Amino acid sequence: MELQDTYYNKSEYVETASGNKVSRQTVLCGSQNIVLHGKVIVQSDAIIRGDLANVKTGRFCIISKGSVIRPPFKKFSKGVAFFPLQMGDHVFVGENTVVNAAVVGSYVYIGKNVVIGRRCVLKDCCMIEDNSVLPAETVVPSFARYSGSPARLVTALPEAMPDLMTEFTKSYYQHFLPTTVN
Amino acid sequence: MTLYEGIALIQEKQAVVLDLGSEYTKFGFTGEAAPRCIIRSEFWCTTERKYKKVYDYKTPEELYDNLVHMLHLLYFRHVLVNPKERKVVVVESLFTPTLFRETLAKVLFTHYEVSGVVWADSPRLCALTLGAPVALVVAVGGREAEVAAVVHSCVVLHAMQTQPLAARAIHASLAELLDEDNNTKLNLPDHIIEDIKVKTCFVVGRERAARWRSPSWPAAACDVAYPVAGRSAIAVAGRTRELAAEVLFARDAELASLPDIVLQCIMQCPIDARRELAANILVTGGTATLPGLKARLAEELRYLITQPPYESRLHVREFRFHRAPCPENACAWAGGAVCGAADGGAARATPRDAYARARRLPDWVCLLDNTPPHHPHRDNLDI
Amino acid sequence: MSYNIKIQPGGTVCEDCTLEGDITIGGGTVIHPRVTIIAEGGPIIIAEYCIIEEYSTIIHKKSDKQENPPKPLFIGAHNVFEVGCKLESPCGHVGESNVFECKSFVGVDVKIGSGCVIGAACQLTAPQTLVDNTVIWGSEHHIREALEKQPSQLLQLDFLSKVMPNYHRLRKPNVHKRQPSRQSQESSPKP
Amino acid sequence: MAYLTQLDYVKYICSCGQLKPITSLYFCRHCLKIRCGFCICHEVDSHYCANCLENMPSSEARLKKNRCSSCFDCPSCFHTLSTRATLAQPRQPVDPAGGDTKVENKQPKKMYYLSCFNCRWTSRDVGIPDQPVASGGWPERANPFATRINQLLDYYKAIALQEKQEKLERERKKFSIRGKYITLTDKTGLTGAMARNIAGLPSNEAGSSSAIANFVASQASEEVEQLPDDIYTKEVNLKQITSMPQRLASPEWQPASVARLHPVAKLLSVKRSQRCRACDHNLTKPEYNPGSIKFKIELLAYYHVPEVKIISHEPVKPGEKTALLVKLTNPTGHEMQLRLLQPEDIPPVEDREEPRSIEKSLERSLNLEKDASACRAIERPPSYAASSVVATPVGALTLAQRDDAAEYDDDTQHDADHIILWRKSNKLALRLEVTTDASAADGAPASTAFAIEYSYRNTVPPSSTAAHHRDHTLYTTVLLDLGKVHA
Repeated sequence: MELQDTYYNKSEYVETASGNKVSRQTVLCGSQNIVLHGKVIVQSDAIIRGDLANVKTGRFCIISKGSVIRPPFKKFSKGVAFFPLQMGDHVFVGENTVVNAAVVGSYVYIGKNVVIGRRCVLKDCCMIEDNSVLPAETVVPSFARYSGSPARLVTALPEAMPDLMTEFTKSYYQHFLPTTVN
Repeated sequence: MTLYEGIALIQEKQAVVLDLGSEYTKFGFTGEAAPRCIIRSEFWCTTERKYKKVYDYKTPEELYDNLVHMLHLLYFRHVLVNPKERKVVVVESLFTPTLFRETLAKVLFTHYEVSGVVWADSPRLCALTLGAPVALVVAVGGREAEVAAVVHSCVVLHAMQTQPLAARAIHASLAELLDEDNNTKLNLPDHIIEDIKVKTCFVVGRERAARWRSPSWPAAACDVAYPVAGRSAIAVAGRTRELAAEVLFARDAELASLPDIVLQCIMQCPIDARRELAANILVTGGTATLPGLKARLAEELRYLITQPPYESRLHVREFRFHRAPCPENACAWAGGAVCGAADGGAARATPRDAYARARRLPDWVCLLDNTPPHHPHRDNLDI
Repeated sequence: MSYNIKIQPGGTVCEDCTLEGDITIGGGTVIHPRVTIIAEGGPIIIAEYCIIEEYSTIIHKKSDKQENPPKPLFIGAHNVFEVGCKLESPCGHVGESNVFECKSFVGVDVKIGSGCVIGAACQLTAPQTLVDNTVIWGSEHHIREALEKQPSQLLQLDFLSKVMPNYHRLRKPNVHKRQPSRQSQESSPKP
Repeated sequence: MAYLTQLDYVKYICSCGQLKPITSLYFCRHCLKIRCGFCICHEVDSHYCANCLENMPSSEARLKKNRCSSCFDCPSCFHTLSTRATLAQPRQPVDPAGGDTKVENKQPKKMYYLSCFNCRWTSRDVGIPDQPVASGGWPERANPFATRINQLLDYYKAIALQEKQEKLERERKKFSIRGKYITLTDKTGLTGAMARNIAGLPSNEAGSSSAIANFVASQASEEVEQLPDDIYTKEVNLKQITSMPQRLASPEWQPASVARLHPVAKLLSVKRSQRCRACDHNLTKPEYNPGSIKFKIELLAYYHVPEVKIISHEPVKPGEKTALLVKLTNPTGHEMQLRLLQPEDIPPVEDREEPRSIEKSLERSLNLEKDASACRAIERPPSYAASSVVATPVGALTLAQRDDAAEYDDDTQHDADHIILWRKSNKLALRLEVTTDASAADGAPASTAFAIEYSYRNTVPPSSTAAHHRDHTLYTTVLLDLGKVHA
């Protein structure tokens, strides 16, 4: 089925020069440490914790409502360091999902209500189904579809995953429209 | 000659051993002591979006698909070798339905293009792990208990016994007892029932079982509260823990309990093998690991032999038990691994071209295979 | 509902939080933005060195069989409430050094000892008691007993209490005399 | 993406008869046929560890039993274990008199142990000592049954050898009295020599029989494992007993107690390449690097076959006409001519295969055996039931080639045509009409099928036979799921 148009309140969103659409109802902590690489949508009540460490996303990412993007920490003998969180292009993060990963590759689909544990590495082209839990330090290889709590590999993804994700995020962006003001 | 054979042996890829049980599948290489994996006989079905059991099928096509998916999982997720041009030792029950065998052969030969298949029956393979000439193999697996006498590597076919007295029966009885304990219909999924069985249940002795049947119950073993996600803990009464497996030993007029079928198997064997068989019993199968099961079986056998109808017809007084050199649930598999390796690269396999010509498998129940060549009926058979 | 929020010195509490009722927050505790703490059924006392992350909810639920004056909900030291977890309790006591992982839920009839881990997305609703060092994980709520208590998060707290003031508007500590939390509760009885 | 999160509303019929969404189909450029995971041949391409993403050569993988040498899984919850470092406290010298040991012990030493971030299991739980190096060095356990199994192997190998030699001997001596018993035992297993051995007959070959002579058969005993005495009185601690998955994770040991759980070396994963069964050409071949998502060969239907998507449709009612909006996409780099047909109007395929070059037919005859059995056996007629019929437009449609730059100009062309709703570069929206059978029951699944005739330009570099034509007319059948029938 084709994606349907999603409408948003024009006054709620800020659109940047590079095409990012960011809701005003978000918590972007340490915004100087957050880089959204263009055509990224950040929906209401999302939290991005740039204060803990740098957060970088690629192009055409979708951060849905109520999700939390949070750089992970690691304990060392002398103290704690928060690691920067990097996200590739064409990443979808579903509603109410918590992302504590170290790296999220490109063409990654993360469903809703998912918990991505600390320092997880999601390689390019993988998918985490809704309501899954990835325990800390999980490595999700490419073309893997994970599901469950704790999440396990269920099946492989189609080889055309990069194109599918590109098309999905692009058309999501194209169908994410301001309500026409009368 | 030997030189060439040596080269052939090197070129021969290590064969795989497949034991597709109704609950668990054992898969690995010949010549190894343990299977590479023991997994549930189920796979992720993308169209139905759930795990599907291999044995859940209604049509031959569905079975074919199930087997294709299961073998794909085994080859590419667990054992990580190409199925093509590699031999397979299939461990099968002698009661495997023809449809299942034929479909499995079709999948292996045409879909996975294996170079040959050794069809080996589990009683003989179990006996192989002992090295003893005579063995009575009592296999208590997922669906059925099978008793087969193996005398000098031949199964006494007419004496084979089978009854649906295995894990499934225990699970059903356990589910019923749990419903009683908790005063509700619990409808627990299979894997939780299995987990409760594995963690709490055991088989009581003969005497104690008799006391449970009498009006004065013994003091039960400790109750257990089994926690389950999303609801209050399930009460597992001590009585339930003790009696869940009693279904295997419940006797009725048909004499179809587990010890009964063991004795019946011995009774139907040639008279000169009976004493030897009774002295060489091997209890295998996953259910045999249930604590106390072997002890109870021994006790029952020793008692029943003094009772009618056996006391007058069976003159064996001694029952001895073997221990297989492998875990009970992988015994037939280990036999397959030994057989496949010892055979010089599974030389006794049905090669693919032979299958392509015949398009059927030899089967012990089929008249084509068990009619001697000069038997008068032979000419009347079709092919 | 009365608002009586006491933050002891050394507590780091973001302004972007919903705090309702009689709440005491111990020194060294860090409360991230978008946290909800509601003390509707009685006071909530959070001891020292706890971490409460975004979208966590701690509710002291009203209940019918409540004593009068209501007993406080006491949360021991070194507890970690990860993103999106929810703790509901009519009254009682949560031990020390527990970890409530992301999106976990602890219902009203659950008693929690010390050193426990409630795994991500685990929903504990049935009445139960978790003995010390219990670890629960997965959708099937597998349970095991850890060998030792969960390590403390003092190093992380150290970092957070240094970094957070640079980026967030914080609520100022308003109890200047350092008191053990029990006493602070007594000194301000509920009206 | 909708392909991953939604049900498969649009299914194509593979040449083997399976119904699959376009994303799980392949397109063989040599046979010009659609293939799917079911009818192609999968092959192991390379082994790698999914955790550390290290490649392992296949020979090494075989040697290490397909297990990674540096990554371990938790035996309790099967999550990957992490290596954690601790500073070992300088041990207090046990003997205060030993003054010289003090100096060595002063140095705090880094020690490593394995720990699970999911269930908090650690290698210390089961008493595995901490290791001085970060990776490897973890104690390995030997299979308790390995020696006995090896004895058995030697024994049966010796018997098999002996049997073979006997047979040779017989043939040399022209003993051709192969009675039916010998053939019987030959067929049924390792019996010939074994029976002889058991019967106490001397074996003729002294050399090979040392293994036979030394072999001790398993001894049966009167005793069987009894229940432990305290079973009726002991409290059950569920946390101390392993579950079935925990036991089966290590098939060799299958520990029943939590205290005997050991880290499980992580199983490797494989990259697969896929091959067309009919022509043996690769359909997909991944790059060697485990982290790479690129393919050396990637013949996906998604890149070669026109894609059909449902935009929307009216509820299907029995005996009525409903509108159906579909989108067609041309994924290829060439202009495509399309025509919609009824599925039964596809011309039979066999006719077109007749004119064949000599080489090809020769090639064919060489793998005749394979062709005949393997491919045919897998194919089966597609089974689907369409409740509704699409009115297929008569004319041909032209779809422009894919153009990656075109996404920037947004204006869609709205055709005046009553069938074509709009076009936009290589995409086209069609308004179709679906007629549903009047007898369709309420709540029954509604579906419809149509065939597409499309032109395809083969870009395979022309082989030595120049007579290869480049343009083809191909057919495919599409099945559309229209929800349920609403009476």
